[in-house]
Amino acid sequence: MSEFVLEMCDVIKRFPGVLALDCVQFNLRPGEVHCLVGENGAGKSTLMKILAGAQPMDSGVIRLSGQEIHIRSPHHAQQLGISMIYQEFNLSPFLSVAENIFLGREPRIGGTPLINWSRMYGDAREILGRIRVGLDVRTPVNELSVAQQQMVEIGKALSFNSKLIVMDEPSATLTDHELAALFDLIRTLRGQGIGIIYISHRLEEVFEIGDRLTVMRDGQYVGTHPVVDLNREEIVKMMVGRELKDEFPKEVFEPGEERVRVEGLTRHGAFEDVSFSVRTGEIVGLTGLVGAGRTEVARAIFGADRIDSGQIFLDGKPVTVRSPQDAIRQGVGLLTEDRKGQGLILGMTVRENTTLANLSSLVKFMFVDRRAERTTTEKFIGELKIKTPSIEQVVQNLSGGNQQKVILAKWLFTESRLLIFDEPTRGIDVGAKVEIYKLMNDLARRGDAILMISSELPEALGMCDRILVMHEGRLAGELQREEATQERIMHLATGQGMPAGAGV
Amino acid sequence: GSEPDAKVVGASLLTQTHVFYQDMVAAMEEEAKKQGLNLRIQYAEFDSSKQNNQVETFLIQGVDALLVAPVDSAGIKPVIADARAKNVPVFTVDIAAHGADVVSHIASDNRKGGELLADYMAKLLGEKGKIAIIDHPSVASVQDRTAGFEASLAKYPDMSIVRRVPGEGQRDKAFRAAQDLLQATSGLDGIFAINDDSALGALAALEAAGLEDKIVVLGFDGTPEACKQIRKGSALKADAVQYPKEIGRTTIQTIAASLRGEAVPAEVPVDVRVVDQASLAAQ
Amino acid sequence: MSASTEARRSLQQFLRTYGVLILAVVIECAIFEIIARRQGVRSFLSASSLVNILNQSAIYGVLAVGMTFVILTGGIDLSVGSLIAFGGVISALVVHHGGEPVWMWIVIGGGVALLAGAAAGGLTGLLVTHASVPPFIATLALMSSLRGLSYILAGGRPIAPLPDAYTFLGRHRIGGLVPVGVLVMLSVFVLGAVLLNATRFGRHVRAIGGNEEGARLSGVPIARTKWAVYCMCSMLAVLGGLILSSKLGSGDPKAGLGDELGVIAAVVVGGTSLSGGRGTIGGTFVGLLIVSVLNSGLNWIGVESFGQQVILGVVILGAVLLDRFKMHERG
Amino acid sequence: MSASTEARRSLQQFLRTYGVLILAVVIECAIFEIIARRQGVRSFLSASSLVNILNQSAIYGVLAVGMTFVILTGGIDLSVGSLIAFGGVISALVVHHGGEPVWMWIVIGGGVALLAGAAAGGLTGLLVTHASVPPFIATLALMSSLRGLSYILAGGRPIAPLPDAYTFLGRHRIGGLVPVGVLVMLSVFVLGAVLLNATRFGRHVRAIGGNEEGARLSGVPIARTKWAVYCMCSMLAVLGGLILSSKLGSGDPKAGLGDELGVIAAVVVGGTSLSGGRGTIGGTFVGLLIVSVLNSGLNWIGVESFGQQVILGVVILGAVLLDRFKMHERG
Ligand SMILES: Nc1ncnc2c1ncn2[C@@H]1O[C@H](COP(=O)(O)OP(=O)(O)OP(=O)(O)O)[C@@H](O)[C@H]1O
Ligand SMILES: Nc1ncnc2c1ncn2[C@@H]1O[C@H](COP(=O)(O)OP(=O)(O)OP(=O)(O)O)[C@@H](O)[C@H]1O
Ligand SMILES: [Mg+2]
Ligand SMILES: [Mg+2]
Repeated sequence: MSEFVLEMCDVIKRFPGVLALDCVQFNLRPGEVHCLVGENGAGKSTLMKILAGAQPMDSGVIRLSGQEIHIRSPHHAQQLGISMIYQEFNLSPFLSVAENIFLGREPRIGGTPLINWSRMYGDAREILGRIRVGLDVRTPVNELSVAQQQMVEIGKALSFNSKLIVMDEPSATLTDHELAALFDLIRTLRGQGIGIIYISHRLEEVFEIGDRLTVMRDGQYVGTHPVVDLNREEIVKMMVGRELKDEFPKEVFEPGEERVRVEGLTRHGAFEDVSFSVRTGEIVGLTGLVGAGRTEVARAIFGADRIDSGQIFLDGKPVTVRSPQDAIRQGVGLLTEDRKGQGLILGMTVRENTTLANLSSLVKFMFVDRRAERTTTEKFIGELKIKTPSIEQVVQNLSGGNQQKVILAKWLFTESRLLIFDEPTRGIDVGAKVEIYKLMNDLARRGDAILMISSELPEALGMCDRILVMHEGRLAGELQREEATQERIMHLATGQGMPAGAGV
Repeated sequence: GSEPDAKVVGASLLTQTHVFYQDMVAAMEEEAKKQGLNLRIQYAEFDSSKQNNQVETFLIQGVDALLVAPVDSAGIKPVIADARAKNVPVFTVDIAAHGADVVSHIASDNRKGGELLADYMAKLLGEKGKIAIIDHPSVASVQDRTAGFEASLAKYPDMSIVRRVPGEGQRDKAFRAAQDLLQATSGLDGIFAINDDSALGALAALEAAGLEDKIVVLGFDGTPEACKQIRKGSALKADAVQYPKEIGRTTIQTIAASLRGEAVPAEVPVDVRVVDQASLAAQ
Repeated sequence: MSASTEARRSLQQFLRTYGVLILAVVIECAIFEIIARRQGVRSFLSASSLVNILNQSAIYGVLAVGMTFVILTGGIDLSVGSLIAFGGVISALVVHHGGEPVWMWIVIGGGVALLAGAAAGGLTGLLVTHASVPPFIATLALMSSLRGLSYILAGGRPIAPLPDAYTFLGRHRIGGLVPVGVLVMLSVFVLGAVLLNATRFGRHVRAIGGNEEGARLSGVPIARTKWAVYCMCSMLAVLGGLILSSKLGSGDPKAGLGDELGVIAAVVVGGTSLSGGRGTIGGTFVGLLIVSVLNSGLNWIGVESFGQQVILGVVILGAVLLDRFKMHERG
Repeated sequence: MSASTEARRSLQQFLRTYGVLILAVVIECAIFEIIARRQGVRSFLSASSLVNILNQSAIYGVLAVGMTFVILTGGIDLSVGSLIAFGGVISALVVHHGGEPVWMWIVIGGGVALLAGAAAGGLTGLLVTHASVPPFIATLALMSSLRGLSYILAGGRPIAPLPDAYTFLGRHRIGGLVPVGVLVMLSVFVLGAVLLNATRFGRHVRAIGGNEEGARLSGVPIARTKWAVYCMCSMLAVLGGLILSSKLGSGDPKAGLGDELGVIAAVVVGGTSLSGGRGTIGGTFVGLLIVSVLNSGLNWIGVESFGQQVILGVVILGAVLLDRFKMHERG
């Protein structure tokens, strides 16, 4: 019997134009949390998809408890005791929470083909209880928020009695509250001897939960170490290949005119009476717990959803934003939190996605100027260090983080003067994050206004001039950069009112 | 299939799906063999564009004569003109071409068939009664049949057409339409079905409703299946019969004669008759 | 929760979801009744007329259940019209050439036809799952080929005569009242509803239509499930063909021409989403009623052929619009 | 990059993408040629026969370009067959009742028909965008209603006679050689390709088909774009109807029955994805050739109607399968 529950040796995987995995090694002990880190496009998800049977490998050996195995399909992987939380959601939108959790393994009544509903609902409730999620298990998942869907994904992975669970960036959509629940759960599982592979771009999580750590870079295996032997800088250096001096390179600019002001913005059921303003050169954060309604506010300003009452002012003038198209015309951009569903046209190329929101600027005599389009795209690929074989690569084939950068490029190209970033660094590696922060600085310097929705408090604290906190659809308070701390934000976000010592 | 120097006749016919045409074609092929003609047959399946293409194809391939059963009596005119410009003689069968330069038209008179059936219906019902039509008004020859039927029925003041339901000339659709008809209309005495598929659909509906002794059906075409029902004494009492085999034979004979240089009449009418149980028994 | 509360809840749910469509059926009936009275024809709302409508919708109904499953997976089946003919022709051929005892040959004929249907559906399923041919195209091709094949098998003309016993399925009325075809249709609806709502297979069908890749990664057997759905749909289409050929007492290769679109319309009017994942068997039943009542009613009040086509289009649109507005109002 | 390298690159790209389908066309031609020689009919591959094939595909071609746009947005248009009839009937009606000068009335007739087509397409677009009726259902309803309306307008039978000048679009050959219809079709293809590849509108069309919500949030005017696409498709269908009615010299309300499926088949065989976002006008042209060569060839070698249906299904399937296997091999 091997000491490892899982060994992956010399795994090679090639995509057209990309060597995604080049002789990668990985192993996992029972009852350990093994973190897998690396830049965007390093090949982490690909390695895990191979393990979960979602993709075949070109060559390599996989051993499970010492036995060599050939994983044929996701179903087969499940039977082998491997379960996976994918980076992208894989829920069935019209089925309920319980149905999704038990999809493919519905409990049946005796030997009949009939589903045992009461057991299914009961078990689902029990599983969600374990991760402290109080959802009605009969709710169709398309009515859930992104974070709630993520919790359902986690619940689903737990419902298998697996030997090992892969979590590919489970925390990307979670706020601290849910994250704490997740970590408790992971500790419990570790105690039960279950091996966990944990992928994340948030290194603090690695230190909190990880036992060992494997670093990948550009499809290659860099090394494996016990977490206690490493500090943050060393990990970053292994990942990025160089030192990162400052993770939040915040520059403060003198704010200018009021770029946007909203007054009494209300959409019943989503948010009520929201008023705030953002000035040019300012980066304003908008935080809160999952479901606080931040995304809804952003969508309303962007014209993606209607509002019931309230008024939006741009540059001091009252405006009505009828549609996203309208918003873009008035210099407002929204980088959405759901990149697959809302941010990208997955089947289109990097070039086409980059220029989509501002194609009119490339039109000459009715026709799109291809040459200008190409140079524009190449410029952004260079600036944002987007990892792609060519500008004609279909974005579906990019890694998650690189997809995010393409969306960023799209909004940079619109030259909007108010940019709303909804979780802009979700799934972005540390190196790239710094690049994005620098870009935000550049935008602010140029005199653009930025509203950044973020569930990562360090990021909000590190990059924002002011932080707005929402609680259950209402603005719970506002903190200046100097006075903001994690504790104060959490205080507001959980509805305990303005903390002592902070005033507006 | 015939000897290499045989004259080629290209035919584009209305459809292959009607028994009437199948019988006609069988006779044509038999007769063509006798006459030493090479007969190439295409079916337009009620698609005027397809028929147009078929005729054009024949003209490019080079045929010695063209035979058409037009889908669209007006729309066939331009290609017939093309054929005439290439000195290819054109014949029409079953359905006439309006205003086109055709050597000869061989058909039985659909209108006449309708008239005969109206008279037969009157005789059968004692010159009074309510009649319904299982119709298929998008087909020209059907329009002629119903027009003849109506015109002749007008002679009988106590007879009237109370309903027209669409059967699309298909048995299943006619069956459905007839069922609705029987449900909705009380005191119906007779049904005129525009072809035998419609008649057999109506007959099935009558039998399903147990009304086969109360309501009579008249059909059109005289397919073997319909004749069998008439002979059996079912509610299908009579058919207007067009003798497709005779039409087919006559058509080929006319074309052959014309190709030999003989003069042929511009209209070659083939008899329409009404057959009923008695006349079938007499055969 | 007690069974009766559960039942009440699902009835309420049903009314909330389909109330508008049921209303549409009622409006249709009322309009036809009023016109029928004016015209002095028989009342449209008599018991015998209603049985007639159900009886006429038996074939569409049987097909619509299968089509609902196919559409729920996000597919479509255009071959069902041709399968009506194909099934009828095959069974009629067997019975026509078979001898005594008649009953045995009828059963054999039906069995052979159903097997042939399963083969056709299996082929579609294979093409869709293993060669990833879009269902629209796979079944369009089959629609054309099977129609041609039916003509060739039948020699271009309806196969008749068939023994009287052959008409049992289509014409017999149990107790002289309830047509066998109606019973068959209702059983198919009940079985379909159970299959969709209470079994694992039903979950999988919905999951595939909602998010195929997600379902695959959850271990749902995509290929097997889709394959089964196409087989089932084809076999039900053949069953419809058997009922029809039994009604007509002949195997007609022209039968069912164009019916695929009518059946799809009934399913979609009943609220099933063409992009898959959403829809119910109950909704399909209501959609079927809307289309069937319309077809019968128009014949009933004697609207001529061309007018019927215009009205059919308008009503389909009206029903879907009605349903959409209800949704808007709610969400 | 120089223009010629660019051109070479895109030709290579085209061949890589459509090589297999072009091969299918070549195979078809070869088979028909061999059979034609055996039968002793004239060579299938003569110049006049090839012009004939193009000429016969003019109507389908014009429709297929519009359909490609619709399918690229993720929609479908089942009403095009009826629009062929509708357009022909309207223009024939105008010309039939108009007087002198004939040319003026022909232009008016064509204009009125195109406007009517735009209205029909506009209605579809409105239903699809503002009432979120699925395109399949909206156009299915329109297909039925417009067919009925065409019959009613025409009084059930083709409208004729029409003046000789009416046949210009369908029958005139420039220099006695190149049919006007073929020129019209080729222009429509070229304009369609430019519109799709080189304009903002074309990009928007593909973006909508790729991810409608994503496109909306990138500021793509969804409603306007879709609306324009349906208008365009309907107007092209009417243009096809004008060519046909000009060929026939009559306005036939039966025209184009069932053609929607053939046109969709050509588009999909040409590699356009029915789920939207992926496809090219060049591919549609090749798909059109596959279907047209087949239709012409089967007539050429005299395959009877039933057999044609069987073969049509098999070839559509074969072409799509061929294309799929190529994709598998690459990806
Ligand atoms: N289906 C595919 N086709 C082509 N290339 C692919 C495909 N999937 C992944 N790739 C490429 O393989 C490489 C590794 O991608 P992968 O998704 O594994 O990265 P990752 O480490 O998970 O990155 P991230 O942190 O951004 O999620 C990337 O360069 C990506 O573009
Ligand atoms: N599609 C939907 N249908 C019904 N309710 C929804 C839907 N999407 C979101 N909600 C609800 O709207 C509220 C706010 O949504 P959301 O979770 O997106 O806010 P948020 O503050 O942006 O959170 P986060 O960005 O962390 O997901 C929540 O109560 C959520 O349950
Ligand atoms: Mg990844
Ligand atoms: Mg959010």
